[in-house]
Amino acid sequence: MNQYKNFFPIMRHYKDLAYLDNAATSQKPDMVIDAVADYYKQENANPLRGLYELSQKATDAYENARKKIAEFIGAAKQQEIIYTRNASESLNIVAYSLSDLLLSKDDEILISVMEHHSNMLPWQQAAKRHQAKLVYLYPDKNGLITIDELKNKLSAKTKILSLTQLSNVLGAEQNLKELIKIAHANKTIVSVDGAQAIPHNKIDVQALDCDFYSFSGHKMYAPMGIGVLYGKEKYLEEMPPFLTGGEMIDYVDEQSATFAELPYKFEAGTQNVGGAVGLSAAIDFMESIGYDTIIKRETELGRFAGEELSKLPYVTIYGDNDFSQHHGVIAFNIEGIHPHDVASLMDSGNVAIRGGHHCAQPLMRYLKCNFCCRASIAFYNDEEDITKLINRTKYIRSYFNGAQ
Amino acid sequence: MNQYKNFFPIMRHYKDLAYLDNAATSQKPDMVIDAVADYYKQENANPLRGLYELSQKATDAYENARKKIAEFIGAAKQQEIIYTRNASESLNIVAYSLSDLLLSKDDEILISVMEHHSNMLPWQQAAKRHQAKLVYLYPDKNGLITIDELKNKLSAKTKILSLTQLSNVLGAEQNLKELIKIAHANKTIVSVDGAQAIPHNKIDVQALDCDFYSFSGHKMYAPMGIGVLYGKEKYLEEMPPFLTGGEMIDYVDEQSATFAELPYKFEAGTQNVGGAVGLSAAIDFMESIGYDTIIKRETELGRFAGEELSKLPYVTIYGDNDFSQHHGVIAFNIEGIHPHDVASLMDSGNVAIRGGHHCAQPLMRYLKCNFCCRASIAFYNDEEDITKLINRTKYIRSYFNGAQ
Amino acid sequence: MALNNIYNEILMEHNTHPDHKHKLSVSSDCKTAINPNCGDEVLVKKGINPSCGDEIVLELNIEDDIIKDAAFNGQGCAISQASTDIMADLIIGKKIDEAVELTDLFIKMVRGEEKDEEKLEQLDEAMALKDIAHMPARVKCAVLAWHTLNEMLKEKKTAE
Amino acid sequence: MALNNIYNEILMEHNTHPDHKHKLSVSSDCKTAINPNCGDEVLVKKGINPSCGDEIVLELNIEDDIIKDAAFNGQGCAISQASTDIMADLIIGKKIDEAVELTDLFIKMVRGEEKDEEKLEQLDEAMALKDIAHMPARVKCAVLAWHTLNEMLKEKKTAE
Ligand SMILES: Cc1ncc(COP(=O)(O)O)c(C=O)c1O
Ligand SMILES: Cc1ncc(COP(=O)(O)O)c(C=O)c1O
Repeated sequence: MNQYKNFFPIMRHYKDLAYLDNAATSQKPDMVIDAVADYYKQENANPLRGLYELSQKATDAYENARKKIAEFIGAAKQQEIIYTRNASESLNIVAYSLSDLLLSKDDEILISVMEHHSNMLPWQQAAKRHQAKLVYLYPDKNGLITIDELKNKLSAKTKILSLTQLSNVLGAEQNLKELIKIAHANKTIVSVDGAQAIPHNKIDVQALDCDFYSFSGHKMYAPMGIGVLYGKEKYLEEMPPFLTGGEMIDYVDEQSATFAELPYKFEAGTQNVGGAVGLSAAIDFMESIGYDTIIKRETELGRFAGEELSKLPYVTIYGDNDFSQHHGVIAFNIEGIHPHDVASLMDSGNVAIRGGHHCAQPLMRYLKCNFCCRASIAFYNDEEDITKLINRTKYIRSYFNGAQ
Repeated sequence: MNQYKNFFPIMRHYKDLAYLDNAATSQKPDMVIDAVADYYKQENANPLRGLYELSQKATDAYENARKKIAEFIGAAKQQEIIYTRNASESLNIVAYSLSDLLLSKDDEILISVMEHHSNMLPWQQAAKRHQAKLVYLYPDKNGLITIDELKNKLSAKTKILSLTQLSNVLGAEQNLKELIKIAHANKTIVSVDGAQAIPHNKIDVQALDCDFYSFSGHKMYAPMGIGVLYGKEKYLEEMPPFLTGGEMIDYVDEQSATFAELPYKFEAGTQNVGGAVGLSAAIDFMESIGYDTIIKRETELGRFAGEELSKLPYVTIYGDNDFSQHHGVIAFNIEGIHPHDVASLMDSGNVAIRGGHHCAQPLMRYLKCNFCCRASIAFYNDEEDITKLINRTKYIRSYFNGAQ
Repeated sequence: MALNNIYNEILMEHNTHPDHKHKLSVSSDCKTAINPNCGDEVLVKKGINPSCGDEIVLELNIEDDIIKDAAFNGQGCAISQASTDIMADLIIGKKIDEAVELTDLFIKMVRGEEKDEEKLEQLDEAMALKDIAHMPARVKCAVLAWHTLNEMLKEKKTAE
Repeated sequence: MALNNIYNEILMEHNTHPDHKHKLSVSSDCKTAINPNCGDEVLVKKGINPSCGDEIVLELNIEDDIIKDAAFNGQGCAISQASTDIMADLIIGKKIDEAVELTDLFIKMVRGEEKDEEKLEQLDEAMALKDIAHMPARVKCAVLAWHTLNEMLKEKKTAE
C-alpha cells in the first residue's frame, strides 16, 4: 500500500480496492475522523448563544474553522464564509436569494450545458419564478467555454453567470479568471460551482474575482453534511435570507423580524459544528500533503489512465486528448457494453467506478452518449489502481465478446 | 459519576460539569461517535447511484437508518422520512413547499406565541409571500393551548396549523392528539415541531395523526447536521420540491426537469450519510436506555430542580407549578440579576445553563420577562447536578447582594 | 463480491443472442398496434428506468386469453436486455393470469422476498437472475420488463 | 474557568452604585435634547445589543470640545451597566479626540488585540474589564457603551 493510502482507514480495511470514484466523494483520513470524534468528546455544545465554557469551545471550534476556510480559499473576510450542507445547498441559496434580489422578467441567466444538475435545476426554478430566460453556453471539444462563446451569449440582460470551474465528467478546468473579467465588464454577477475544482487545485477567490463560490466538504476529505458558500460581502449584505429560524435573527416580533449580521443571516438553526471541525481538519490534511503533491500525482495518474485506456480501440474517452488536463477525471465508454454492466463487472474485480449520467443529463446528450463510465482519481490512488482498471476493462470486453 | 454519564465521553472528560443545557443540544454517547467513525472507516461512499459494493454499503447504511427512523416515530412508510440538516430546515421545507401548494391571498396560518423562531419566521415569510395572515394562539398559565383557544382561532380560512409539541422554555407538552383532531375537522393541515418533544417522549406520528413532524438529531444524542422531516405521503407527493439539484431528479433537459419519487424528491445533492448513521445509532442508544427510564429520571430531576428553586423567594419560575410537567425544562429568573450574569457565574461554578431569549422572543415578551435563565435536564443528569444548580443560585444571589 | 454469477452464461447468452428482440407491429409507441403480417391487434407498452435510461418497448400478441407471441425492442444494459428476453421465453403460451403470477413471483424473487426454491422453479431460466437481490442498484434493470408486462396485462384485464 | 475575576469588586461596585445613571435631558430618544437645568444642548444616543437585549441611552454634555458631563440610562447585565458607568467616569473632562482614542483602546483591549499594560494604564478602572477577552460571548456587553460613544463623537465631528 502506498504511503498516502495509509492515511485512510478505509484503504487499510479494503487493501485490494481500487477506489476510483473520488469525484463522487473522497475517502476520509484518520485526522478528519478523529477531529470530529474529539470535538464530540471534548468540546460539544450548541455554539454562539452559550455563556458557558463548553459552548465557548464549540463557538471557537466553529469560528476558527470558518477562519481557516476563509484563508484556504483566499476570502477577504470571515463573514463571507457561510456554512451549508453541501455544494447543492450553496448553489440553491445563490439561485434563490440572488435571483430575488436581481432578476426581473426577461432577464437572462447564463449557465453551461456542462453543469451538474445542482447548478442547473436551481436556475431553471429561478428562471421560472422570475419569468427570466435560462441561456446555455456550450464547450469546445476539450470541454472549455471559449471567450467567443461567452461574448456571444452575454447580453445587456445577462444578470447572472453561474459556471462550474471543473466539469465532473470532462475534467476540464475553465479559464475562469478571463471569463469572469468579461462577465464583469458586462455587469454580470458570477457564481462559480467549485465542487470538483477545490479538491484538485488551490483556489483564490479574490484572484479569480468571482462573486460567489460553492463547494462541498465531502469531496475534499471532510465528512458529509458540510459545505460552503463564499460570497462577496456586498452582495450577501443585500441578499434576502434564505432559510429562516433560530440564530439568524436580531429582533423578532409576531409579524416581522430583523436579521442577524453576516454570516449568521444565512445560517438558520443549529449548525453542524462537528462537520465544520471536520472540514477544518480536512484543510489541515490537504495542506500537510500539499497541493504540489496532489496536483502532481493526480495529473500523472490521470494521464496514465487516459493514455492506457485510449490504446484500447473499443474505448471512447470524452474530453481533451491531453489527459493531463483532466484532473484525474476520465469519462469513457466500452463499445457495445452498457456503463452499468461495466461498473458492476469492475466491482467484481475490486475496481470502484461510476456509471450513469453523473448528474449531468444535458451534457450527456450533448456528448451523444446518454451514459458513460467515469474513473476519478485522487492523489492517494496509484499506478496499481490504474493498472487494475485497465486490466479489468480488457477482461470485461473479452468476457462480453466471448459470449458472442 | 452515575452509570448513565459514563456512556458519554464528554462527561468522563469533565467530571465536575453539571451540563444542564440539553434542550440546546445533548451530549453524544460513545455508541454514536463510534458508529459515525466506523461508517467512515468501513462503508463510506456516495450512496444511491453507485454500482459497487462500497456504495451499496453506504446506500444500505443510509436507507436502513431511514427505516429505523420510520419505525421509531411510527411512520407508515419509509418514504415519508426525509433527511434534513436540522429541525429548522424541516420546518422551512414545510413552510415553503406546503404554502406554495395551499395558500392563497387572505388564507390564514395558525401558530402559537410559544413557537421557537424556527417555527415562526418561516411562516412569517410564507405569509408575506402569499399575502396570507399569520394568526397566533396564546397558552394558558401552564403553557398549554386549550381546546377553546384553538376553536376560537380556527376559521374556514385556516389552511395550516403549525405547533410545537413541547415548548423549549415552558417545557409543557401540548395535548396534541385532541388539538389535531379539531384542526382536521376544520380541514386544517397540521405541522408539528417535535424538536423538544422527541428526546423526552415516545412519538407515534400515526397515533397523533399529525401531517408533518420535524425534529433534529443533535437534541437526541445524534451528531449535528442531521434532522428529519416526516410528512404524510399524500401531501409530500403533491408538494413541489424545495432544494433542487443532483439525486432528486428523473429526467433533466435544458429547460425543465421531472423529479424523483419520494423521499428523494426532497433530498438534493449528496446527503449526510454519516449523520444518518449517527441518528440511527442514537435511536439504538435511546432504546437501550428505554423511554421508561428516560421519562422517569427526567420527570423526577425536573421536579426536584423546580421545587428546590421555587423555595428561593427571589427566584421566579415560568410555566406550570407542577414541575413534573416540565420535561426537565426549568426557565427562571433571579430577581435583579440579568440572566447573562447568572449564566456566566453558573459557569464559573461548573454549571452549564443558558441565559437569553431562547429563540423565542415573542414568548419572552408574552411572559413579560424578555430574558430568562434555563436549566434543561437529560436522563444522564443526576441530583448532584441539580444540587450544584441550587447552590450556585444561592451563591450568585448572595454575591450580588453582598455587593450592595 | 462475486458478481460474475449474475453475468452468468444464461444471462450472457440472452443478452448477446436475444430470441425475441424484434417487432411484431409497425408502429410501436401507442397502446395497441396492428401486426402487418397477420393483421392481429398487438398490445404495446413502453417501460423506462430513469436511473439508467433503459427503455424497452414490449409487444404482445394475445388471443383467447393466451399470450401467443411476445417481442421487445429498445436499449439497455445486459441485465435488462437478457431479463426481457428470458421473460418473453417464459410467458409465450401462458394464460394472462399465469403470466401475471409469474411476474409477481419474479419481482418478489429479485427483491429477496421469495426464497422458496421449489416455487421459484416455475421461473425456469429467469432463476438465473436470483442473485441480483444482492445488487439492489441493479434490481430495477432486472424488473423493468416484468413490471411493464405486469401493468400491461392488468390494464388489459381492467379494460375488458 | 475563573470568571469571578470579571465580576470583581470594581465591576460589582459600579453595577450596584453607578455614579452616572441618571438623565441630563428631558427627552432622550432623539439625537440632541435640551438639558432643562442649564438649557445646554445635550447629545443623546441609544446603543442596543440585540443578543442580550441590553439597551443604553447615553447622554453627553459637550462644551468647547470637552466632555463636561456624561450620563446613561437603560437596562442591561452587570457587565454592560458597570462598563458604562466606568466609561463615564473616565471620559468626563476629556477632549473629544482623547475620548475617541480611549474608546478605541478599550475596544482593542476587550477583543484581546491590545495587551501592552503601559498603554492600557490610560484606561484606569476600565482595565478591570480586561479579562472579558476570554469570554467572547460577553464582549458585546462590555463594549456596548464604548461603541455607542465612539460613534456619537465621530458623528459630532463629521456634523461640524
Ligand atoms: C422547539 C424548538 N423548535 C425548533 C428548534 C430548532 O432546532 P435546530 O436548531 O436544531 O434546527 C429548537 C431548538 O433550539 C427548539 O427548541
Ligand atoms: C460539478 C459539481 N457540482 C455540484 C455537485 C454537487 O455536490 P453535492 O452533491 O455535494 O451537493 C457535484 C457533486 O456531485 C459536482 O460534481
